[in-house]
Amino acid sequence: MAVRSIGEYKFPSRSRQELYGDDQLVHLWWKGNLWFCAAACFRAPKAMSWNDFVAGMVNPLFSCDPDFDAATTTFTWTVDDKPVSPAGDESLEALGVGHKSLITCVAA
Amino acid sequence: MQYELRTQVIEPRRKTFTNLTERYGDRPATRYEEGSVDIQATANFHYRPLWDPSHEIYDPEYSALRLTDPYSFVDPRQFYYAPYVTARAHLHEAFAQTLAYLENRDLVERLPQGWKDLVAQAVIPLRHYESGGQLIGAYGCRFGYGTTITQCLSYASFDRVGNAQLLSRLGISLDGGSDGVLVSAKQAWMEDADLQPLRKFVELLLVEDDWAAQHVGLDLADQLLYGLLYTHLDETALLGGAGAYSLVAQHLSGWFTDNRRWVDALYAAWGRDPEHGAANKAELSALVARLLPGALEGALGVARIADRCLDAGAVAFVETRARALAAAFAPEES
Amino acid sequence: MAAPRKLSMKQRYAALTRDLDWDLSYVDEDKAYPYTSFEGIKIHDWSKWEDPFRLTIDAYMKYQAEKDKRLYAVLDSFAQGQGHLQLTDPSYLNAMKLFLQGVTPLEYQAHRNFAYLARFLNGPGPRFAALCQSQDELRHAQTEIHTLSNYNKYYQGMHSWQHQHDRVWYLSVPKSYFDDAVTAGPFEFLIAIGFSFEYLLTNLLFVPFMSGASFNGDLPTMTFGFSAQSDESRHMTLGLEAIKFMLEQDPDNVPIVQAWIDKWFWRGYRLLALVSQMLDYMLPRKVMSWKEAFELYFEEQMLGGLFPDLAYYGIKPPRHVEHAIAEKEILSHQVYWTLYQFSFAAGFTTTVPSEDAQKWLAEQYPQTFERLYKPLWDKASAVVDDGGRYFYQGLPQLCQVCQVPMLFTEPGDPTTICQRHTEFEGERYDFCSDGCQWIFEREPEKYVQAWLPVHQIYQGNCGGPTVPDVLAWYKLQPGDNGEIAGNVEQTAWEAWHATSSAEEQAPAPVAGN
Amino acid sequence: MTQSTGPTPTRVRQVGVDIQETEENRAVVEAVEADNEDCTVRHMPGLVRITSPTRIVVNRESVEQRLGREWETHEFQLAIVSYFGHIAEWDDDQILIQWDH
Repeated sequence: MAVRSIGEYKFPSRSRQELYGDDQLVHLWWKGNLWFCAAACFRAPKAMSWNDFVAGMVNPLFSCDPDFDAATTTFTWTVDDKPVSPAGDESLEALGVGHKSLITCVAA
Repeated sequence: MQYELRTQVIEPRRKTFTNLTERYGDRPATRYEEGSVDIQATANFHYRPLWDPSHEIYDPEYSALRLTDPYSFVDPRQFYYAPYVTARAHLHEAFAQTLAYLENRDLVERLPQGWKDLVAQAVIPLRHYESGGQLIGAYGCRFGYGTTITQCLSYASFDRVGNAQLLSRLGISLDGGSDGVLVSAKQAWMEDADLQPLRKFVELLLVEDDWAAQHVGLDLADQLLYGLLYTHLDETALLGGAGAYSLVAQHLSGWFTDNRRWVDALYAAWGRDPEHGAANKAELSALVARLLPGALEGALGVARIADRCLDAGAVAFVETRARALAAAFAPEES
Repeated sequence: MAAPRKLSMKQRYAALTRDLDWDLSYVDEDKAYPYTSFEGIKIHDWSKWEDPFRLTIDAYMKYQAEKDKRLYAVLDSFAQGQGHLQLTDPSYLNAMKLFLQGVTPLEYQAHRNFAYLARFLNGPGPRFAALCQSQDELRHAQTEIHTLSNYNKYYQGMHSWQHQHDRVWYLSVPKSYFDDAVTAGPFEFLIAIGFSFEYLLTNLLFVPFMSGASFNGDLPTMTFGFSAQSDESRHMTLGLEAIKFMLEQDPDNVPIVQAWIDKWFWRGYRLLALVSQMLDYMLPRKVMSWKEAFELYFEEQMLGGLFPDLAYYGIKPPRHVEHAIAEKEILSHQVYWTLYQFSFAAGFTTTVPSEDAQKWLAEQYPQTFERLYKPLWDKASAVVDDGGRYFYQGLPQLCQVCQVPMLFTEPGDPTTICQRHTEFEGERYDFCSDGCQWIFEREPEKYVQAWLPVHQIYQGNCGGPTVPDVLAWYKLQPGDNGEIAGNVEQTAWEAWHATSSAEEQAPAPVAGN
Repeated sequence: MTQSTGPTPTRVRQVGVDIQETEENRAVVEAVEADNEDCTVRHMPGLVRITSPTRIVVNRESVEQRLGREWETHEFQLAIVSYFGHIAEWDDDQILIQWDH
C-alpha cells in the first residue's frame, strides 16, 4: 500500500547507506541475555575484520555484563538469521553483513 | 515544620529556562516570555505533510515576509493565554452590561430610524466579515513561523468570532430577542449589491497562499471599516442623537485599538529586520498596492449604505483613509 | 445573556456560531477547502455535525478566565511558600521532567494543528470546535510551562526542554508521534489526536500523572492537571463526535477510519510506554500500577464501553490490541530497565528500585516481577555494591516507526526480544513489533523519512562523535542525567531538609498505600 | 486505589464522570447522586468518580436546590475532570451521559 498524498510524495531514506560513506550500520544482539535491554547499533566499516569488530565493538559492550568473560564466553553466530562461522580476518562484508544487518549471538 | 522551612532562604539554581537566559541574560523572565519565546519546534521534523510535500511542518517559506529571528517580534500586550482570556472576559462582560442597559431602557428600539437601518443593513452583516477574519487568523496561526507571531494570530482569530458574536447579540437585541435581523443581514451579505465587493474581497483573501498576504489584506479592510463604523460614525452618532450606537461602538473601537498594537509591532519588526528588512518593506508595499483596491471597493460599498441611511460623509471618509494607507505603505524612494 | 427574551442555548449557539458561515460564491469551495478530499473520506452533509457543548465566546472567556485565575493563584502561593520542599522526594520530579520535555511540546503542536482544522474543515461547527481546542491546547502548553517553571529554578532536567524535544533520543518518540499526526490530512488528524489520543488514551496519560502529583505532594501539577482536564472533556467530546460523524456520513468511510484506529491505537500505545514506567517506577509514592490503570482506563472503559458502541457502525477493536493486553504484565519493567541503562544520556535520573518499591512491584505483578526482573535488579545492585553503575556502553537499535529502542519481546515470550524487519526499495527497516511493522508497510514513503536519533548521531549530525559531544549538544548539565543516588539534586535536598527542625517528619518516599 | 484486582469477569458497560473534589462541586455530586439511583460514587485523590451501568443525568434544578443559587449547565465545565460515555445532551436544563448504541 502507498500513501495517499496531494502531489508526489517521495523522499529518500534518512538512514540510507550512502550517508555513511564506506561504513554501514550494524546491529548486534545477544539473544537470550536480558541484561542488555535491546540490540546495539554500531557504525562499522564494511571492510572491518571480524577480529576488529569483536575487539572494538562486541567486547566493550558485552563487558558491561559482569558475567561476561571475553576469554571464556563462547557464542554461536548468525547474520540475518543465517548461521555463520566467522573467522579472524574475514571482513564484515564477506560475512554477509549489509547495511542495518542483524548479527545475533547465543551463548554456547 | 512548614513554618520553619518557609523562613529558610533557598537560593534558586537558575532564574528561568536556558533559552531565555541565552537571549536576555541572567535575569528572571516574565510568564509571557516563558510561555511564548522559542516554543515552536524548529529542527529535525520527521515527515513532510501529505497535504503539502513541498514544505516542512513549520516553514518560514510559507510567507514572503520573513524574520531572521522570529522572536525579534514580541506582542506589546504580552498576551499569553491567561491575560488574553481575562481581557476578553472583561470585554464580553462589559458588552453584555451595555446591551442590558440599552435593552432595559429600550434604547435600541428608540434609535433614530436611519441609525436602525445602518445597524441592520451595514453593521450586522459584517458579522460574516468577522467570521472570514476568523479563518484568516486560524490560517496564520498554523502557517506563521514562531510562537510570538502565531500566538497573536490565534487570539486574533478567536477575537473575530468573538466580534461576530458581539454584532450578532446586537442584532438579536435589535430584533427584540429573536434572530430576524440576523436572517435579513445574512441575506444582505449574500445579495445586497453594496456588500458584494467586500464579500468578494474576503473570499479571495481566503485563497491567498501567503498567510501574511491574507493578514495584510484583512488589516487594510479593517482600517477602512473600523475607522468608518466605529470611529467616524461614532462621532456622528454622538452629534446625531444616537448615543446607543456610540455605547456599542466603543467596545469594537476599543478592540480595534488593542489589536492594532500587535499588528503595528509586527509591521515594524518586518521593516527593521537586519537581513530581510528591505525585502520585507518592498513586499509589504507590493501587497498593499495589490490588495488595497479590493479592500477599498469593499469598504466603499459599506460606506454607500451608510450614506444612504445617514448621509454621514462615509464615502468621503473611506476614500481619504485609503489614500492615507496607500501613502503610508508606498515604496521607499531609492 | 442579559437578553430578556432569551433564545434557547441551542438556538443562540446556532445563531452565534454556525450561522456566521456562508456559501462561498466568488471562489470554488474546493479551492477554499482543498484538504478534505484526498484522504478518501466522503462527507455529504457537514451540517450533521453535532456540537454538544454549545459554548459561545462570552461563556468560554468567562469560564476559562475563572479557571486560570484559580490556577495561577495556586502557582503564586506555591512559589511564595517554597512549596517544592513538600514533595515526597526530589526523584518524583523525574516524572515531571519527562512531562515537560515530552508532553508540553505535543500540547503546543496540537494548538497549531487544530488551527489548521479550524481553517480547513468545511463545516462551521467543527471549525469552531477545532478553534476552541486550538486555544485550549495553547493554554495547556503555557500552564504546564508556568507550573513547572518554579521547579526549574531549583531542580535539574527542565531548563532546556524545547531544545531537547527536537534532539534527544527518547524525545523523538513523542515528537515523531505528533509529527506523524500533523503531517496527515485533517480527518486522519482528527482520528489520531481527537479520537485515539484524546478519547481512547488520554485518561491513561493524564489521570495517573495527576493522581501521582497529588500523592507526591505536587500541588501545582495536580491543580494544573485538573484544570486542564476540564478542557479535555470538551476535547474528548470533539474526538468522539468526529468519529461518529465520519462513520455516519458514508459506509465507505468505515474501513478508512478502522485503519486509522488500528494505526493510531498502536502509535499511541507505544508512546504510553513512557507513562507505564513513570507509574510503576518513577513515583516515590505509588498511585496505581500500569497494569491496573490499563485495565481500568483502557480495557474496562474503552474495550468494554466504547467499542461495543462503535460496533454499531462496523468498527472493531484496534488491530494488535491483544499484544497490548498481553504486555501489561511486562511493559513498564522492560521500559524502566532500558531507561536505567541509558539515563546517562537523558534529562532525568534513574536508580535501582528500593526494597519497598520492589516489594510493591512483586505484589502488583505476581506473574512476572520476581521471576523476570528482580534478578536483573539484583545483578544491577551487585554492580553498585562493587562501586560501579551499569550503563549500556553503546547505542541501541531503534524501531523505525515508534523510535523506542527495540526492547519489546516476542508475544508470549518475555525473554526473547522481538525483531521484525521489512525491505523497501533495497533498504532494510527494523521494527519492535507486528504493530509497528504493519504501520510502516501501509505508508513506507512516510516512515523512511524518520529522523532516528541513533542513526543521526552516527552521521555526525548531533554535535560530534563522542558521547560527551552529544550530551553537550543536548545541553545536558551535570545532575540532569544518570544515577539518582548522590546526584546534585539529592545532595541539595538533604541539605535543605537538614536545616529544618529535628521533629520534622519528612514524608517517607516509600511505595504503596 | 491499589486494592482492586482488575476488570470484573463479566463486564458491565459503565458510563462515568470524574468531578474535581471541591466545596462548590459537592452540590453537583449530591445532585447527581440523588437523580441517578443506580450510580456508584468513589472517592479518589482530589476527585470523585461517579459511575452508572445505565446513564448519568445532571439536572440544573437539582444542583440549584443544593447550591442555593442560579447555576448554568455551562458551569459543569469547571467541575468535570473526565468522563467516559457519550455526551448525548447538554442544554439549558440537563446534561446527559450515556452510550448511543
